Amino acid sequence: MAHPEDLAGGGGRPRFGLTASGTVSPVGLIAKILVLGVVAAIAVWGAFPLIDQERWLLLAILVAVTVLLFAVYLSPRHIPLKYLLPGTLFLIVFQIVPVIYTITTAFTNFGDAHRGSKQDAVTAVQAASVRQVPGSAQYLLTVAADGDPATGELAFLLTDPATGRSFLGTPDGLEDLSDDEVTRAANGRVTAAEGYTVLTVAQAGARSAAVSGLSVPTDSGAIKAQGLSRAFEGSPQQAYDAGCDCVRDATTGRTWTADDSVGYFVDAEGNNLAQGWKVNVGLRNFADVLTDPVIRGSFLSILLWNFAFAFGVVGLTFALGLLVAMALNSPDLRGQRIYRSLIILPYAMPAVAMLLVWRDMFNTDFGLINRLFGLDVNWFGDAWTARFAVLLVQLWLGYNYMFLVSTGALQAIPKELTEAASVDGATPAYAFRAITFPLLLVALAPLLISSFAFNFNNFSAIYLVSEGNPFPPDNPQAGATDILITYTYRLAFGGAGAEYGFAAAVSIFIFLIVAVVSILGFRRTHALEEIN
Amino acid sequence: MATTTSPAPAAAEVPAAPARSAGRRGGWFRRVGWRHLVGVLALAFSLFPILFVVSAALNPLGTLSSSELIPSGAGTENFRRLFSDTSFGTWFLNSMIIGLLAAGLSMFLSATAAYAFSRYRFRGRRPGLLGILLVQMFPQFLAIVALYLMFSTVSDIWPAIGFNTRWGILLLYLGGALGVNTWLMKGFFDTIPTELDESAKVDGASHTQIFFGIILPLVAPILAVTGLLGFIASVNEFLIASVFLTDDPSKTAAVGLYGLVSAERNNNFGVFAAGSLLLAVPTVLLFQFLQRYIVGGLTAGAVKG
Amino acid sequence: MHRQLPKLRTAALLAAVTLLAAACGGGGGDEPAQQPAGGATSAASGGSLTIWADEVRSKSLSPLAKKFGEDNGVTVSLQSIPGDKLQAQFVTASQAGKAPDLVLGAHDWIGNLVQNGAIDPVQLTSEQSAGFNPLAIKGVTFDGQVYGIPYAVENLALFRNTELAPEAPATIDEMLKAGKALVAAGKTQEAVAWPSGPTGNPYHAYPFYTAGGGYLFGTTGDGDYDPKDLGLSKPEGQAAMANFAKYGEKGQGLFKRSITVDNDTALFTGKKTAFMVDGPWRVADLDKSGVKYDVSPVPGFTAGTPAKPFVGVQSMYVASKGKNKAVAQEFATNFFATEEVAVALYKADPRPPALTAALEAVATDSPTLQKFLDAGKDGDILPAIPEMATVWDPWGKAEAAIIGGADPAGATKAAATAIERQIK
Amino acid sequence: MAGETGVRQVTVRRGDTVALRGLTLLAPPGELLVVLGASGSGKSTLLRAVAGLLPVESGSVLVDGRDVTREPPGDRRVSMVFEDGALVPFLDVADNLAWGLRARRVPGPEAARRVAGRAGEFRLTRLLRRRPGQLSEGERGLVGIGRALVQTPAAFLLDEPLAHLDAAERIRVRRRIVEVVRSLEVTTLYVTHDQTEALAVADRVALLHEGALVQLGRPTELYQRPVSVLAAVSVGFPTIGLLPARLVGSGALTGYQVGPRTLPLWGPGPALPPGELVLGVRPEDVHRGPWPDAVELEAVVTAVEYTGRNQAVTLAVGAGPVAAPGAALAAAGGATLRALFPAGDPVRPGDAVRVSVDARRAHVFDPATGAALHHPGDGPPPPPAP
Repeated sequence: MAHPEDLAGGGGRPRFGLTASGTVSPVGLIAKILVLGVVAAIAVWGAFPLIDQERWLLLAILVAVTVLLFAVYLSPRHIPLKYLLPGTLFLIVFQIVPVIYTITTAFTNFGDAHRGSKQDAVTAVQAASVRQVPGSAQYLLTVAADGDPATGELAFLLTDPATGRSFLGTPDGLEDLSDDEVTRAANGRVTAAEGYTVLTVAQAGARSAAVSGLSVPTDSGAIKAQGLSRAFEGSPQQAYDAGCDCVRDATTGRTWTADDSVGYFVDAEGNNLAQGWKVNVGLRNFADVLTDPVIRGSFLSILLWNFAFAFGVVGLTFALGLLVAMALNSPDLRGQRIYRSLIILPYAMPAVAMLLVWRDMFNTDFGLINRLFGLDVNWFGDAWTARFAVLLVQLWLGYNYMFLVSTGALQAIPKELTEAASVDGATPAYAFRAITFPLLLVALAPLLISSFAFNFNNFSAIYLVSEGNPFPPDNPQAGATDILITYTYRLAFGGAGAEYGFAAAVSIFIFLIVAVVSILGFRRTHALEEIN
Repeated sequence: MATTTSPAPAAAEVPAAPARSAGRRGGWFRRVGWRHLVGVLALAFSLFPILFVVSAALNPLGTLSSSELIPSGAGTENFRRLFSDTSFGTWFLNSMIIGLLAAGLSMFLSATAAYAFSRYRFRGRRPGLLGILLVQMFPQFLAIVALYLMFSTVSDIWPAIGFNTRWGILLLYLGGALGVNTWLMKGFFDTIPTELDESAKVDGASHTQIFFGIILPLVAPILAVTGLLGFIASVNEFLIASVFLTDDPSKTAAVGLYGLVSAERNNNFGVFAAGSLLLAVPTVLLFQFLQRYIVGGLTAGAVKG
Repeated sequence: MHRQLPKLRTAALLAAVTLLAAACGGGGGDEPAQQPAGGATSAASGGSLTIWADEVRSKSLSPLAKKFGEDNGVTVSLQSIPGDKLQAQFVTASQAGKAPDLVLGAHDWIGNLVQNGAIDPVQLTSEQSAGFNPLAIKGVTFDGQVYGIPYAVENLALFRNTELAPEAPATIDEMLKAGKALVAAGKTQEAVAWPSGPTGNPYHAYPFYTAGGGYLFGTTGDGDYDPKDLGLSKPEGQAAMANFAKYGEKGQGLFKRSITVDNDTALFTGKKTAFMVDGPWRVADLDKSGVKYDVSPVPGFTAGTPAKPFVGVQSMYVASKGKNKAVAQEFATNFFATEEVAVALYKADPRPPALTAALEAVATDSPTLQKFLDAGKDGDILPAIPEMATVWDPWGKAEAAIIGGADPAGATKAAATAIERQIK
Repeated sequence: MAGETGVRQVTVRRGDTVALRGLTLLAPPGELLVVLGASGSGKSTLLRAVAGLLPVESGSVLVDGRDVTREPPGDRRVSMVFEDGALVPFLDVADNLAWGLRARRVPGPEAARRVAGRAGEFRLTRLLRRRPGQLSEGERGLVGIGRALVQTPAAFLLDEPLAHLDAAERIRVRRRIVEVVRSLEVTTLYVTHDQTEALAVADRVALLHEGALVQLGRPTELYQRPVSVLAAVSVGFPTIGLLPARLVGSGALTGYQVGPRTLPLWGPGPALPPGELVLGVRPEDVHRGPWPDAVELEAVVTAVEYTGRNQAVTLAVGAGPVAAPGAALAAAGGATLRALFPAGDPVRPGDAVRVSVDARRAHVFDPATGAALHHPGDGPPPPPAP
């Protein structure tokens, strides 16, 4: 069955979304045509490079999205979709796709040393193992072309500085160049050669890939350019052998066999080459999270504090923000505009800098807080003072936001409700508790829940202020102010390179926790029921 | 409700205590005095860490020293360096363009979505609303990597919206348009009587006429709030921007300023502080401008009769 | 049927606008079509070269790069990336095929850059290698290959306010005694500014640790660091860590967690301390402040056996996946590695040049320069192996905990366990 | 061209409840049809279904003879007055009045002329530059009405247009409304819960209850010939009194037995089934003290309402409970009469009084169904067959 509102709002027959009885506003029509024209123009603009580069899948998506846009905006039906579609497209591309990417990553060992394909790793291994053939010459190089500088066959004009002899290097090999064929500079570098055009840096640069790719085979390796004015005879020490699926070192004979379960080339002793590749590891990252003794040992206390932190920040910022919003929400108050403008200043300042300023204010010996109040507290040395400190900092950073939205939301509460309460003899406190606050809560519950979720994962709030301090001396991994995300960060990025796969797995766990708590929160505040 | 002709925007204030004996000190305090007290305390709390930034901006040595509020010397050296040694002017302009466009467009996208969620009942409405919120809860560990890979493809195909372009970063910021602001707006939209829409509908107005002509002006306060929040967010955003905008002329002020202190904080902190202060000025001005919409707005005198 | 009319009209109008738009869009779309794919490298000029560096270095390198570009008909663009994100962003960009051609960074990135296949080895001639400070070449050598072109060498040294402390202390105790005397006399507030911070600072602590007999990683046969031999878990390491307790907050008070790299310079320039352990990157600030200072090696426990600071090498890397590798290599090996460039870089950002000739050329201007090099000549190259990343955090926390009074043996053991777990 | 306006076989569901069930209600061209009903009777739903603001599940909606069931509200050529005016807060009165005209693309001068005209009729001229927030509730109501009446639609839909006006205004404005819609000869559906209003303005009244039509007829018909107890109690003030009764006797000696008394009919009674009945007695047929041809009943005063000219008195009569559908609306519990006593009569709640009831003036209802069996003035039944 069609949706009731569709029928009520849109009528049944397609009429290009326009009402038929002559009530169509020409402005609206022109706007619609213009917007769709722009959409079409953008689509066409976007399509040409896609066709050029033969990216058919993306082209299909582009066409599909364009058709969808036209269908939705030309049809008189699906009115809600007309309003939701643009934002939703952006949401999908820039929020949901990264989330999906993260989720897929959780099943791989993606991270430093495991970013690319096995082919990439082989290329990197071989490139890194190219060494100058012992005793070989470092040639002075001139890049030249056979004929036209832009299209002619490339060749290296080489001079061995030790002997002063010059050679022509091509993919076919090295040939001697007799002295009368070439002109040389004082240092011996060839500046001109018969039949060849010497390339300038710019000309060579324009064919950079070809220059880098040219290798002149020799008996013991190949001569490759090192830049545009030198060349050396080198050979890769390590080469991939598809037969054994391993990398073999030409001089030592050591072999490293590919191990596709870890994405490394591993030798007999279990040592691996530095360059690895990305492999699917199934549920291993999840299993690691669940079975890691360190994680298991400190998870619960971190989770508890994580909740306390997120709830604490939301509760404190909301309470203070609301208090200030109500205090300043009076027509009798002079200077309220000034108050308001200055109170939101902390929100306008770069948070990173301000977090660092606060961190320094808590410094035991030099911090303003200890000095101002004559204290000698090592704020980040004790679990509870550290927790207090990070909460205070977040209160400072966040209450302005709550102040702002509360100020806005207070405007939406009908005045007569509180007036009625005061006529009924209610004290202001009661009127607030019974009327204003519940109404505000209904309006702001989604915000509070989202603020909870944000603070649950508020990495910089902890990382830049307390860094998780204090840490128990016997466990440098889990600090008293660590929340899951800072803790995960330390675990995933504190090793020999970032482990994105592992971080992604933890992200999924964290997400599940926050999502469940948030949905329960919705149930409790009935915010979801309100949306009916 | 006794409708007065005064458009005083005092909705939902806590009714002042009945003791209206004007002139008595206690009365004054209970009426406005406590408000000033709260305001002044809040101001003090808000501003004193910022004083350090001011102090560092004026301190020619430009070190971040939280132990002293009063710099040993004061001068405009840091401001001068900000403009002579860096491209702050360009950065600032970029920030304003991106900030205003991102704030305006995402406010608009958010408002359209909120309108649909508030006024229409359709399949997927509840999951949609919940989904919008849940997406924001996913830890953003890998978002930058994912976005980077995505935009590297985009840059190859459409350099005009790729890395180092305002359009690219703007599009990216619009990805956050449907978020908590949609909820905030939806709540506000819900308070507007549906009779207004219905009456217009019966009169033959199209849904767009209703949305633009009636609903949007009525939600001006929340548009102003979300617009301001969006502006602040995109002006101060640097995590993603610093990855996307690497070309000096394309940088936003947040990225440029962050670059000044990321390598060696002390060397440039004064310049950084000066830049941060300048960057906060438009926000405060914008807020000044928007206040009249936020408080009272066009609904002065109440919507409901 | 009168209602059909507007419908048709609308459809026709839309079609027209769409075609018009398509036509306009088509015009725009033709532009990239005329260029072969990968237009950047085949531009009319000699292509472009992109260099990534942090804010400070991109500024100092910029005029030189511009000169290279003008001389050779190449567009060289320097992009400054926030220093703390540069390495990670470079790796990500490499992965995405968006890497710059060259990147400036510290030598301890090499391990990670290599394991990600992000940089290529560079082949220096023997004359070129010989021109560099041997420590610098050692720093950029990884797995037997040279991966970067060094341009500056930096290490910690002891700054001292020559008005307050005219003589360079020969030992830690001497320095502490002098510092305390100044505090007692009311001339300063802190005996020494030796940063540790609330989470410790192994980079700054390393000289103290080595002075106490500790080592970080053992070395393999070919002189590389061996991640399997962790000094912290050995008795020497534990003994060295115990010194932090002795000189910590509950002991001699040499180390305080409240002194950090963010406030030590302010303490020193504010004449609140006479001694500061820090690196050459502070010189610019100190010169600006007008404080009279001198530089000497970080002292050890006994005279003549100095503490060994980490030696770091700033260098330039050629990206494996750069678009214009030939010119990039040309830039790195044959332009960047010249005395002229090194001197110019020094002038923009005074750090001891890695090129011996350049150092000699500028040494006359700056007497402290040689002192920094002397302070670092016995130092240890900061390990470039990827496993080094596992060390900083646990080790620093152990240091901070011990300074704060925790049991040295327990904290050290916990740190060693954590590091070994991560290395696996 | 002109045709009926209303609904045919329309069912509307709101949430889980059926708000209108198969309702047919059509007003011929130019008629002012008042839809009367208590809150929840579905009268607003009906109006909104006609306007297109609510979707109908089945059946069809007609406006001026045109089937508009599938048309969007704007295409139905109706104009509607909402209960609270539905004024756009940020537009002044003049703009609010002109809003609908603009939406329908009425040319500017023409719109201005009409706005000025209606503003004058509804005494809004001096308010034209004010905003809704600066108006009294009554003024807002007037603007809301004016806003609908400036248009010339195929049908007017008025949803409790007078709800927010004070008593005096109400009478004045309702006259204006009637004049306007009559002069425009536009079919009007007028929803109200106020029977006085309904009877005063209506050409015909449709009485709705729980989404179904109870009775449709001219006001006099509704008053004089209610089809059921429900219809009887819904129209008339004070409300009709209800007594339980049974028809006793035969021939000329028939009467209604109410409690211990029998109210004689002075002749052959109507043809009624044997057994329990419900008598409905309008207040004007209840008199204090003796009355010609009437029998006196003992009653106790339970409530007195002073109306100025007289007193509306509620009386409990010592008889069993009344159990017809809809009776609960009139009588709480037992048998109840209502009467109008002269304003000077001393009467207080609790007083025992004697009232005379002329049984021939009584309406008779079936207690099981509530349906009317007999109205006063119906001819006497044909004489029984010998």
